[in-house]
Amino acid sequence: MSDPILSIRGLRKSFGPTEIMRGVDLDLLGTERHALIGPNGAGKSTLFHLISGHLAPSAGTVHFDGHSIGGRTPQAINRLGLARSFQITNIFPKLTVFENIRLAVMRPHGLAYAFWKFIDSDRRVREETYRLLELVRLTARAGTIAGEMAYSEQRSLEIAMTLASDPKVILLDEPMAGMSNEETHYTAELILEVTKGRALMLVEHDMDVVFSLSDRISVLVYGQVIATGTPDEIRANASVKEAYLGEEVAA
Amino acid sequence: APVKIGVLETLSGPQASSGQAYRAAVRYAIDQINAAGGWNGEPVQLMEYDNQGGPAGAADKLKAAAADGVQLIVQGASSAIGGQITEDIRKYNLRNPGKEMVYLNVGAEALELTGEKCNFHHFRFGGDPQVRTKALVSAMKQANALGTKVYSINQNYSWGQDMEKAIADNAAAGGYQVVEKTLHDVNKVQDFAPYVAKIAASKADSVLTGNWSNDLLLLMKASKSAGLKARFGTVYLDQPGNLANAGDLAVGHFVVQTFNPEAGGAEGERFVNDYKAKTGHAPVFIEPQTVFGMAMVADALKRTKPEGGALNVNAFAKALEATTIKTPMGDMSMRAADHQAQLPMVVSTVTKDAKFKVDDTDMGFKPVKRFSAQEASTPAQASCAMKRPG
Amino acid sequence: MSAATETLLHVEDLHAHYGKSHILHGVNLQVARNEVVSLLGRNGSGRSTTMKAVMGLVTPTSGHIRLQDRELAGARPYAICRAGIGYVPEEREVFANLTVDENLRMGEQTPVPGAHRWRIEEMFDYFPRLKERRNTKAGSMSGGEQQMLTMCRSLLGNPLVLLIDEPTEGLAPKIVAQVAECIRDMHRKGVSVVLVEQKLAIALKVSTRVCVMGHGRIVFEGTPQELAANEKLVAEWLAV
Amino acid sequence: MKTALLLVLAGVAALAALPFLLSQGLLNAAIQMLIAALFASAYNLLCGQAGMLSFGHAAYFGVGAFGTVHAMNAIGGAGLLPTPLMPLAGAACGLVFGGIAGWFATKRTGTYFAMITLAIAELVHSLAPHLKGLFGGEAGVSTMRMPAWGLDFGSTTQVYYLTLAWVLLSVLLLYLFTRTPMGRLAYGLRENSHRLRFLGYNVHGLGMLVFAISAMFSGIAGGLQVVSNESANYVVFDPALSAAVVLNTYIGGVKVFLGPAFGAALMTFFGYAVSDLTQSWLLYQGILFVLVMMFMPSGLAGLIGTTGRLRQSIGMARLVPLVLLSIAAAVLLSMGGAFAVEMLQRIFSQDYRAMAKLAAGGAWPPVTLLARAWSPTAVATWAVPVVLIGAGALLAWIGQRHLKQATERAGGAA
Amino acid sequence: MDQIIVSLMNGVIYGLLLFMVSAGLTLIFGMMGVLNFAHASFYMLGAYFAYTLQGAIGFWLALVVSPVLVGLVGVVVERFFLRRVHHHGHAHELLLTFGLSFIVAESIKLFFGNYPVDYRIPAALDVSAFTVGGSQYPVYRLLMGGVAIAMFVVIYLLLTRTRVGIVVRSAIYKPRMAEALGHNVPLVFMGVFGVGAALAGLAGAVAGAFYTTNPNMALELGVMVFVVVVVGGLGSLGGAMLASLLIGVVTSLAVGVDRSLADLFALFGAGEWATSVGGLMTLKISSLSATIPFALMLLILLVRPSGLMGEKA
Ligand SMILES: Nc1ncnc2c1ncn2[C@@H]1O[C@H](COP(=O)(O)OP(=O)(O)OP(=O)(O)O)[C@@H](O)[C@H]1O
Ligand SMILES: Nc1ncnc2c1ncn2[C@@H]1O[C@H](COP(=O)(O)OP(=O)(O)OP(=O)(O)O)[C@@H](O)[C@H]1O
Ligand SMILES: CC(C)C[C@H](N)C(=O)O
Ligand SMILES: [Mg+2]
Ligand SMILES: [Mg+2]
Repeated sequence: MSDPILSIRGLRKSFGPTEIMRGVDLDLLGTERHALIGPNGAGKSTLFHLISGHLAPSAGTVHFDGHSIGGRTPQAINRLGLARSFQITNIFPKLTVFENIRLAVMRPHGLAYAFWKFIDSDRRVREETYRLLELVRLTARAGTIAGEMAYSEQRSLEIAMTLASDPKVILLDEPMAGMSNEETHYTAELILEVTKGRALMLVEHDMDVVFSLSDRISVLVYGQVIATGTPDEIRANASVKEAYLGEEVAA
Repeated sequence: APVKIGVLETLSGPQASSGQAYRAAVRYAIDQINAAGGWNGEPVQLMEYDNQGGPAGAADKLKAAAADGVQLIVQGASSAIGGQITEDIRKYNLRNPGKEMVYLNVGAEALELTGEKCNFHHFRFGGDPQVRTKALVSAMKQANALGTKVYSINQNYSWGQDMEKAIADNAAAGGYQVVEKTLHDVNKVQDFAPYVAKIAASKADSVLTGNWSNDLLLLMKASKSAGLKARFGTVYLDQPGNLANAGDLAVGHFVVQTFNPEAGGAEGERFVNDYKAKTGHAPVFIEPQTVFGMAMVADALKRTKPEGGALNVNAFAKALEATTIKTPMGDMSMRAADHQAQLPMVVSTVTKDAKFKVDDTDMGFKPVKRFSAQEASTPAQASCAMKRPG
Repeated sequence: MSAATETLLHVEDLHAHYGKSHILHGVNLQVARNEVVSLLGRNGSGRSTTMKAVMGLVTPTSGHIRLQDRELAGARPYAICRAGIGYVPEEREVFANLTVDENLRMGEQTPVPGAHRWRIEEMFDYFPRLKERRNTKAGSMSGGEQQMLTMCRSLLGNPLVLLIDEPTEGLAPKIVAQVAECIRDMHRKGVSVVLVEQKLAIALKVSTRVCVMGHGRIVFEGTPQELAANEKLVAEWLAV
Repeated sequence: MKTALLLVLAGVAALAALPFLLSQGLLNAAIQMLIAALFASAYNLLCGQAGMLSFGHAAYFGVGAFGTVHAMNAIGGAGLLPTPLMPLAGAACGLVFGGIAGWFATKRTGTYFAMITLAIAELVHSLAPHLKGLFGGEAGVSTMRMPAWGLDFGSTTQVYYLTLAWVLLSVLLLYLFTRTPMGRLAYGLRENSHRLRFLGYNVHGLGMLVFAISAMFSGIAGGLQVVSNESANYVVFDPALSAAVVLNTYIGGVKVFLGPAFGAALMTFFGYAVSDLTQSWLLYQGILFVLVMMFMPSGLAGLIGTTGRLRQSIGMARLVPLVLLSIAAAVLLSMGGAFAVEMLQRIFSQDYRAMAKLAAGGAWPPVTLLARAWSPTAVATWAVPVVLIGAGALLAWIGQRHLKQATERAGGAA
Repeated sequence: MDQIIVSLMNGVIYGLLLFMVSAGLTLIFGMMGVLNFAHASFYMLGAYFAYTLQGAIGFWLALVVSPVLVGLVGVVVERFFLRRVHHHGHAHELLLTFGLSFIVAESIKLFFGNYPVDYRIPAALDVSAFTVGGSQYPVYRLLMGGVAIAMFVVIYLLLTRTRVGIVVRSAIYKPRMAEALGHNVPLVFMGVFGVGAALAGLAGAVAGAFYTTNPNMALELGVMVFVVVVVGGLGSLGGAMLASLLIGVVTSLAVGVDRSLADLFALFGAGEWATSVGGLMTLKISSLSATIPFALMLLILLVRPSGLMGEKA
């Protein structure tokens, strides 16, 4: 494996008096699939917010692909090649599925603020949009208003939008939440496929998914990483069992 | 073709009250013209346009009036709108020789309308700040009500600014010193208490103001409740509703008017009764000057011969320039130099023993001093360079 | 009927539509006092809709909903809640701009006769995490914390019957176990529970009875053991 | 698509033919309608498409107006540009001021955004009368159209064509804008600006640009008004104008591109035609707003859309009687309502009450309405509005029932 | 010095008046999020109702009855108008209330005419409380202040001692969920709207007698109350109070300041240059007192968007 593409050192974040992130150190390697697990409220989503520019760290550094990105704006970080999904579905609910993805595709094609050309006449954007639709099995839904789709379909859409910028690093926050077994299975496959050649950081509470999907796992408890290792190492780790897994799953 | 006269007033919205008063007066006057046979054997037609309270609406409606064949435009409720109309008519007349229009200004009293903006096709039948202030100051001085310290408070727009200047200009004649000058926003101030505190602090003997509508009423109410002793000299205290709303606190204050029934004698009383019979209320505020102005128009019309059955507006304007009529207040004439009517003035004070009560109260305006047109007159403004047609 | 088997909630031939699409095709469901009934089924089989219809959040097109012989079909949600039915929605509908405490206060109701009376302390015992975050805005809490909050909030309404839609979604495995324990505790305290749960293992463990839904109908009813034994049924309707 | 294009072309042709059909007065009203239509379209770019509800758009209209008036007065009255190009000055001023104001305003969203726009507009409005040099005090700044390109721009017809050309061009550009990537992004901004940020867009910059473009077209509208009126007055900054554009836009319907333009044209015409007919026209306007918001939430364009959908679902044959019925009901109701209001207005007017007091024996004199004298105490007088309204309500009820039956039948068949 | 004290007191009372009118708007706009442009119309209605009633039932009783009537009007407006457009969003509510404000203003003109009506404070109250620096201080101003403070206390209790506050705040975003928790949301909304309207009505009844009661009184105050609520922070009662006082005092004091920017520049020796620039430079603060609130609002929105005491947005 290669050098870390994302490296986090001593990251801290407080909201008022409460310190949520209490010095996180974490490395994400260039092409690994890295799961982040931990109890509810441990700070996993907050960590994603800090990396993706949604929140600014109180202290510590985040390096991404040679840039220090702590405190930069979300759009700047996205442009460097880091895309994320949200734990709570975050799409354009009243636009069509096609339009949703096209909005995501336009930017990497340099069409952000273009007002001198027609969008419909841009073949590359259209083709790329259809490719993504196909990838997440939403081609048939292209004309549907996104907000009217089933939850799992909306999650798929969210993943497609995250992929649109062809990012180097993808952060997915509980992509399988609310999905049935069948859908979870499909989505896991999907994630496996679309993250080939990229780095993935995944937050998920479904242990089957976590253990089958990830190369490495980090465990975040109370704003600190208490363990990092292969799935087997983590499964065997007593303090992880104590803090997160509980008896039943680990057994 | 019948002569069409268009009233282009603010007939709706927040400032509709004065516009509607002008309209009532014009309707009355036109009925009189028609009762006397109209013009060229045909009744004069009255058209009414709502300028919707602003210059832009006035510009639109003026074009509509022009398209309808209106030749005489009547307006008076605001100098802001008056400014727009006079400019528009000037331009219109430039572009449409032979189809000119005349602006009969019955109350937009800002000086510039007979100054920089003066124009052959504009005639003003109201007073102006200089005329009004001169009369007011002289009468109040004579009544020993002026004192030596005067506070000047006015609305911050052309009329108010002109009033402020006039109050300063008359200081020598009135033997007073303007202790402080204040301009405030028009119809926006809710609480005049801070202004009154300022007046109190200045120890002024009297307050001169061109304020009208709410700005006058609120100012006086605030003075009363602060126990301010200063005397008010005003221009528009006779606006309907003021006395009723102000109540006793109005007593003893002054107003400069273009008409006062008590001063008008028997003629005045006849006019009041006739007006009341036709419209339901006595002529107050700007109504008399509007009726008198329209009477001058009627007179000038009478002296203008039809040309091909129609009214030649330029001929009419020339006739109007040379009009003198008798009003209950005395002779009123038009000064050709700047088209400012020369009209008698009267300064009155609010008392309970006035002959004519107003607003259903026990108070009325008692004349203190009358001024004939010559006495009231102030010189034409030097800035008026009027271009006359050929 | 003995108190233990008295039927509290009667759902009879319930139909419901979203616009023109017919979602519930005659659901029949009985919940007795002190029962934990799981509604199982694939995504889109109509389980959430059933709950929403009972709660009055989706207006039933026809059918009956009775709580202790009181007809509730067509009633407004607040009346249904006051009658003694509580609802924990799937989508974590916390009031984001209120604090945790205020959210809990929103849930409080005077109990109907015969209902267990819950205290805030009990809630904090189940989920100590909530206590720590009492004065935080609910919207800024983590997904899992919000899930805990919604459940406690509805419990504080002291319902006779509590409808819980996918309570374990997004919870850490350890907390999942806690939720299961919490449901068992409700059971012990006499609250009847209708549970929609994706995780079959949990559902089987906490329920006294299971119903499987398919295409807007109940296609199977029985004990957890019966369901577990019926592999064909599980494969066909639950796709596990 | 084809039919839409044909409709638009027919509309343009009709607009071009207007000067041959209308009196000068109406033609002038048409100019105002065109300007209002452009202003509403420009506003809708911001409000309908990008979802930013601005309460202070009069500021950009006004800045455009003053920019134009100063451009026309520049160089000793010769003008900075030939007369037909003058609105460009308005566009430039609108763009620059809109860019600056937009930079501040788009820092916030929702209600806060609305309040910032309101504050900016109010600030300009309350400062303007004090800055006489720039805004000419309450008398405003006057100007005159200079001849250019062989035209003297003295007649209303010429001004009309000039306005029409500018409005058509601007509206076309605004339409084309919706088809550009940035136009699409405006929709994204409305739906979920938060998500856009994580797709790599600079949301603040985007919002500012959309704001500035909307302000630019508003500035053109302001400029056109100056070209037409030959003057600018600070009252263009009045909040009433800001409110009017919001109202017009929603009355027309924000969801359809030409909706706001139609709404604005219609309301302008309403104001033009009705304000001279009755003193209570603001009351009617208020009632109209309320009715539209209550019964046509997606505006006039929405009504057209609904009718179109009905035609598909229940067929032309059933639709026509329904439409006729509704129109008849509306006419009866409004006639009855207007009659009642006008009667009341006359009876309650200060003058009438004073006259009634003067009249002998306290008898109420008759009131003239529709060239007929009505006695306020006669039953017949009040029977008129009651019957009209009753009949209208009956028709409305029948129509409603028929509609229900028709849709149910159609629904059953489907 | 005396003048400053008087100005301060005037400003405080004027601020309290602003608070009286904005208190209801804080509930309606700040908490329910309904952009109610007709709020000032309720204020005007209060004044006219009280004016009409006082002849029949006396001043004091009119002060009690007219807010109740206005509250009923508010209830009707919420129940039959606003509720029907609520789900279409803010713009529709805004436009609807805008239309209503026209209807109210025009109806008042229809029945009461264009000029101010003679609604005055009873002679018994028309006395001065004390004298400062040669000018008297009217009792009625104190009464207005007292009413405003009483209003503050009542609303404060309503919001802290009952669940009304949190029900309203939660129901704006998730009305269905709030209902599913047993709250009769429509009723609460209707009640809050009615109370908000009644408060404005009370303000009108009280202030209409002191200032003037005319068909434009809504217009004059209309925008100002929004400024107050925004500056104070949406939904914050304390904020509305603070903002009202701030605006009242600042505008009142500004009247006494005959200084301009040029004077400021003169301190640095650039006075002549500034005077020659003219325009903004030579505008006296005193003539700008109507502008100040808007400048304040803009400033607040940019540096502290949630207002003086609002929750963080
Ligand atoms: N803006 C904020 N203000 C105050 N507290 C916050 C804020 N944002 C997050 N928190 C707190 O930080 C903690 C971590 O939240 P976070 O969402 O990162 O958890 P998580 O690990 O993603 O949990 P879950 O698995 O439940 O989603 C939570 O306790 C939450 O309440
Ligand atoms: N608001 C809605 N509008 C239209 N259709 C809807 C809506 N909500 C749900 N549906 C449809 O109703 C059907 C049943 O949905 P429901 O939510 O009851 O299913 P569920 O069994 O709870 O599944 P899930 O596991 O997705 O929660 C689905 O086909 C869904 O697409
Ligand atoms: C009607 C009057 C109050 C008008 C005022 N004199 C003006 O010139 O604006
Ligand atoms: Mg999380
Ligand atoms: Mg569900």
